[in-house]
Amino acid sequence: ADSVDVYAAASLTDVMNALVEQYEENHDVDLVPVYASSSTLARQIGEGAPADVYLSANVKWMDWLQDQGGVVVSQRHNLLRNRLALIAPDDTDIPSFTPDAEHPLVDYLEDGERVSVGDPAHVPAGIYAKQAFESTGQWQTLEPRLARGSDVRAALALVERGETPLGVVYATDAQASDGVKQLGLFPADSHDPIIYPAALIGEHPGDAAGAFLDWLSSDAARETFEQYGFEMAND
Amino acid sequence: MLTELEQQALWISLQVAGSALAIIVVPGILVAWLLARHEFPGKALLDGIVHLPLVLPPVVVGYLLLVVMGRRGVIGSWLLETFGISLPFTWQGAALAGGVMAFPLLVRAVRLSLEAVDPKLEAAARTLGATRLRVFITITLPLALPGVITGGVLAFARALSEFGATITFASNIPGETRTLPLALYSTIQTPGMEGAAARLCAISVAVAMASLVVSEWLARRTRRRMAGRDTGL
Amino acid sequence: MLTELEQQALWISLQVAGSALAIIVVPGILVAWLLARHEFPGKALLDGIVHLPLVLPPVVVGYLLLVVMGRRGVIGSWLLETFGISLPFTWQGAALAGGVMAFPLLVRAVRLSLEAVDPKLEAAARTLGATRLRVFITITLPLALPGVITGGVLAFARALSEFGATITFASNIPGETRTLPLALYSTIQTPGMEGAAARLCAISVAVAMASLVVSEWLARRTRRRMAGRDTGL
Amino acid sequence: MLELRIDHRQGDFHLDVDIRAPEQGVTALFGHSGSGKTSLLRMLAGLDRPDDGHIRLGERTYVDTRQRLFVPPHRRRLGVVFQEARLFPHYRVRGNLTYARRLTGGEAFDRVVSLLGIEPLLARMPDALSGGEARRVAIGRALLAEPDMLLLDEPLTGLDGARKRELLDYILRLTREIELPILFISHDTQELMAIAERLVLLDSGRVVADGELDELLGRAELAPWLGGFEASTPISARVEAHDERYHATRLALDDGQLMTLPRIDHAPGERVRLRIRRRDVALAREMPSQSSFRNRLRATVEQLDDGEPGMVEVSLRLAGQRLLSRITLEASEALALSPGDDVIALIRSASLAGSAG
Amino acid sequence: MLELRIDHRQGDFHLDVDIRAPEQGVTALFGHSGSGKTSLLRMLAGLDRPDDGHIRLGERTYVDTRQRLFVPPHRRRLGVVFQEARLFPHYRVRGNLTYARRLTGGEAFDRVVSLLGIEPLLARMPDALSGGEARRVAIGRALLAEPDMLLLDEPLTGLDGARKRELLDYILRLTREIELPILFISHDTQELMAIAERLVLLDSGRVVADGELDELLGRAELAPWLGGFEASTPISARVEAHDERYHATRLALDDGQLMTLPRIDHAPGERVRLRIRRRDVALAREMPSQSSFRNRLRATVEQLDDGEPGMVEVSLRLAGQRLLSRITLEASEALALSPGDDVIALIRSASLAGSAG
Ligand SMILES: Nc1ncnc2c1ncn2[C@@H]1O[C@H](COP(=O)(O)OP(=O)(O)OP(=O)(O)O)[C@@H](O)[C@H]1O
Ligand SMILES: Nc1ncnc2c1ncn2[C@@H]1O[C@H](COP(=O)(O)OP(=O)(O)OP(=O)(O)O)[C@@H](O)[C@H]1O
Ligand code: MOO
Ligand SMILES: [Mg+2]
Ligand SMILES: [Mg+2]
Repeated sequence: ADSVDVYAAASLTDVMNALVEQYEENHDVDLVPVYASSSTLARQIGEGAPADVYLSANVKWMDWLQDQGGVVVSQRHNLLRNRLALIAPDDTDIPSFTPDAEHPLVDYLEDGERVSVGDPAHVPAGIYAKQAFESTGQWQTLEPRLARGSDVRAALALVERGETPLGVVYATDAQASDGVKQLGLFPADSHDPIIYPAALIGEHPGDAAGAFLDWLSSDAARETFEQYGFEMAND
Repeated sequence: MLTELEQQALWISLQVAGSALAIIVVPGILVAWLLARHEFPGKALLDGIVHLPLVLPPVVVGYLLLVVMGRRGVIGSWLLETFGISLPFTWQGAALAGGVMAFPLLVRAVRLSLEAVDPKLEAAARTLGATRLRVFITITLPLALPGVITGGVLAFARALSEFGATITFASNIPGETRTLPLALYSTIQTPGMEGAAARLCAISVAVAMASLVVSEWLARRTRRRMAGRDTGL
Repeated sequence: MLTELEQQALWISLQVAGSALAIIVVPGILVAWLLARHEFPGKALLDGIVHLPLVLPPVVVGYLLLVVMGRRGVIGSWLLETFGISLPFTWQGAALAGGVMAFPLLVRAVRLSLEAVDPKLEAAARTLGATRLRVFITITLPLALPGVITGGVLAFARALSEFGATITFASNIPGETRTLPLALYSTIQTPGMEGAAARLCAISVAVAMASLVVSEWLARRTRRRMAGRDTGL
Repeated sequence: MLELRIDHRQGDFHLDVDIRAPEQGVTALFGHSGSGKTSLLRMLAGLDRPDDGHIRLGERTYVDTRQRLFVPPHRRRLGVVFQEARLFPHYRVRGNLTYARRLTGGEAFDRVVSLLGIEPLLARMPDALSGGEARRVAIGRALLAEPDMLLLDEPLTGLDGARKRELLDYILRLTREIELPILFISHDTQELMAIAERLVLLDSGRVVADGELDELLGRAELAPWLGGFEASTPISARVEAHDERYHATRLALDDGQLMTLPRIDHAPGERVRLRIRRRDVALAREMPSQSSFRNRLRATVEQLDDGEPGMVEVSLRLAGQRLLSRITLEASEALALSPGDDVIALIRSASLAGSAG
Repeated sequence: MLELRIDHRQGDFHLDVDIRAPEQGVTALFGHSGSGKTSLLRMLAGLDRPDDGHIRLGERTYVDTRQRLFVPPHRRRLGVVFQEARLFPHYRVRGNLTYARRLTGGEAFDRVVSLLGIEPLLARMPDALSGGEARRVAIGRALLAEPDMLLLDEPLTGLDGARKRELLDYILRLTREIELPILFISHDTQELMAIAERLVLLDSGRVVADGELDELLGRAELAPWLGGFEASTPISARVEAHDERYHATRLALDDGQLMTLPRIDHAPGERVRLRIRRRDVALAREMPSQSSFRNRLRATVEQLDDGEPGMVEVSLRLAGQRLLSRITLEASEALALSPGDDVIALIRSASLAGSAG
């Protein structure tokens, strides 16, 4: 059977595992999912990693890859959308609310308590969180109170463990974790759209790779994506 | 020459790695001694636990630290209640993470050197009226000094370069826990920041080299002091 | 008992860590010998380079490896053109990454032991007609065996737990470069997979413990063989 | 009383001894290489545990396996000089000497240091010492620990003659003045003759003989082990006077006969003990005139024994004491000696140098 | 010819020697502890480089600092026995013995092993050996390297008398049978008397004297160093006959006078050399009757010298050779000795055991 190397952002790990299984049931193809942070994957593909399909967790690294000479990116399109969620440990006393300008997060923090986020310097979820804080006018107050994780998962873990009373992660993460409660979604317009672009990699991408990428936009795939909390981007 | 951010990261790194070394050096030597010169039940277990941070991915160690030392952790909650101390998100926490990761390297090197100390000399010291403890402090340990130094360098370097456990347990807080490796990681994850990454990389290397030079000098001094014949062969 | 994925990761880990150890053991001993018993120009530089992987965050080392050994890298492109070999994204590449990260630990331990070998014995061997090389192979190295074993364990354990450099340089390819720590990372990235993570964690620990037990046994055998008086004191 | 009852195996070697020695003077451990001398010393020092047995020094029990008693080495206050120097390589000579922290300076320290001739070495590291220098430091280290007993394992090897004699004298004085008991291992028969009062003879881990050195030297069946000793007899006498002009000392035996020997440092009236080597005692029937013999002593033949081939061991009675002479069979027949004969024992004064103690 | 010209500093110590010794026989290095014996041996073995100088053995130049020549130790083929045993702790005794890989089995191996009495130890690890056992293995290791020259640094310390004599005999035979030159360091004067032909006397890194042992022992100014030797004179004589009944051998001096000594293993007619200790030579004016002295030799006083306080060293001419006697000042005055006097030298036959070589 043909083999297709799918380089997917680490935040897609669980859904992609499910999709791979689902796809392989009906197709005579060997899917090889490779997970790492979008940045690591982009750099590896830039260095010639044998990727056939790349699913990035943000637009920036797909752009960066396209800017590199020597790598051919084709059939790029936005595959998924996600939302940014405010979470708390599942035993929290804080009731659900929408984290907008009317509800500054500092009001929910005791002295010395922090909000865990992905590092706004480079973790995509952190960057979105920063945008959301800025657009709601609380960046100045919150910046010194952030606990920055190396990735979304780290931010999630801090909330799960009760180290921070609040955290900002993707809605998909909030849904998947048993240890946290989603307090609310940040207004969709408070930050750039959270988009997962997908593309074929290489000068002569195989038919199997193209078929799989197409299938990811199919209804069958959509069902699974939505089950994991993603929205289809459809553009 | 250095940007303010770089200076800050450098300073935190030194503070964290230095503290990490400081907190593990005595327990490290003690554990090495136990493992090198004693037989006791549970020795294999202790040996195993000491090595854990070496065999687990750092992020996992950081997570385990969070489980144990976090505010809901067994020890962490006790610390918080009793002393009001909370380690995550503090540079002390980063030092703890660095220390834990560096611990097996220190213990191994010290143990190796302790085992190489001639028991004949220890026996001679015993007959001169020295207790086991005095023998250890005055004979065994000084003779194992090269190992302690080597272990110290390894530990310091390891703590200096510690990333996974630190960011997981102590988070990446500028001015508090953002050490050089954390700063470096941030830049490397950002497209187009290769220049800044290279600078941070160079700073890390410079610090490490400096500590290396110091340790070599120390070790050489120890050795030269004792050197007699047959050393130039 | 183990799932197929776990078995696969375990097997790759063993293969990678074993190969890492195999490729560094001879150069490691050689470099340790050079550093321990010789003076030459550039010694400090060599010492520094050896320690680099220890002081840099693993991800950075992986990135540097990618830059140097990747298909566009200085060595990587040469390797590709001359032998058609490409290391990144292969288990051999993972072994290289593990080996590079483990190298300083091996060298340090071996060097420490080499330095502890009594030069009097080497001198005696020289008078018996042994060349420098024969003295090294028959006297120095066997007497430094505890250090080689310790260095080997440290290196093996380090390679076994290697994550940052591996995922960056060799990627996280199932069946090829997805070692235990990488598999662990993948599960840990997924909320709700704590059970699977714990299992992988346990497997890692078990492997590490097993290698520890073997090394302890080896070391003990070496020591016991030579043990005479004053060892039980 | 020093009591050592030990039953111990190490490898093929079986140490099985039961020794009782007075808690004073010098007891020598003698025996072939590998006979177990060092092993015994190690048990006494507390560096090995006997499989079975007990060790007592005076009131104190160091080891009693039946009672599971074992006093650790650092609480035994024994000064040990090992067969190898075992200096601490990371301390200077001074640091080695004062490691036990009992005598770290002052007169006693200076005395030991100057006796050993190691003043110029005090600031040296041990690896820069010669073999003999290291050994002297090791001896000093043990002495300065002010032990209750000294255990010396071939302490004087590698030292030159003059230094050896000085140290032997010093050790002898230690045993007398501060009554320090000493266990002394050596293969050097002259050394032992000079210093040891008692001798424990070991062979393959067993005690072959144990008693007064002089008595053991007289026992023919021990010749295979003690043959190397220049057999001698102790004679006790009183210092009569010193002759400064001739640098000589006159001794009086109990029957009033006088002896002359090179000047010794004992006051007139003091009793001294001479060791007279058998081969230095010649015999004559008549008092010779005009010879260099200063000592011409009237004695009576008590007994004649065969010695090595061609030799006869003659027991003489001299002033109520026993004196042994070794002469050739030929001479014995020429003199037609038989028990009861009166003879003149001729002893060269020059041969008596250093024989008094 | 062995040529050692060395000028070297280590710490405060300055080694400055210029020695030329024949490339055969046993040359002894003698001197106080710390006089530089081991340092010299190390240079010869190639373990240290002299600051300045050259070292040659026969045709080969080992070191010449002017020419920047330095032959590394492993190409010098010298068998070294160090002051400490220096066994390889990770090889069994057999592995240590065969490390040089020259003689690894066969007759020669067996001979050395049985001479040293170490057969039962072959499978042992060195740390389980006694001090003397380890030393014997070290000697064996050097012998089995089949060296062109042996360098022995106090090799026999820690060995018992019997074993020591056996080894001395063996070493002597080596120098004679296979003409192996030997450099021998020892503080034991008896050992040196038995084995050394030449002696290099070191003091504080300088050569005080260098020559035939017998000649040096006769030089009064060397007494401060060589006083510890039981000073003796060599006398050459011819074996006349053996007396089996008395287990004795008669020797004839060149003037026909006869001497008697305990049976030696030389055939009648062979010339032998006796070493006669000075203190064993008594003097008389008249031939004594009825004494145990077998040797009563007519001699002439040549010279009288002061010795130690109260002692006189008398040089005698005996059958064209020189014989030294040590008597007390008192005896010398009593006998009223002066040069030219005829005297009788009395030498006990019992004292001559083992003096022929
Ligand atoms: N590395 C060194 N640094 C300084 N001095 C040294 C060093 N090694 C030896 N010496 C000194 O050199 C002198 C000669 O030493 P050497 O070992 O040659 O003496 P030796 O004649 O063999 O004495 P011994 O009979 O005690 O073995 C000694 O005074 C010693 O202290
Ligand atoms: N660890 C050991 N294992 C087996 N045998 C040993 C061990 N240590 C010593 N022996 C043996 O025990 C015997 C006695 O050794 P010990 O050291 O007491 O002899 P020694 O009388 O001191 O001899 P030396 O005069 O040579 O020093 C020797 O035959 C030795 O080989
Ligand atoms: O692993 Mo990502 O690139 O943080 O989704
Ligand atoms: Mg012994
Ligand atoms: Mg010496």
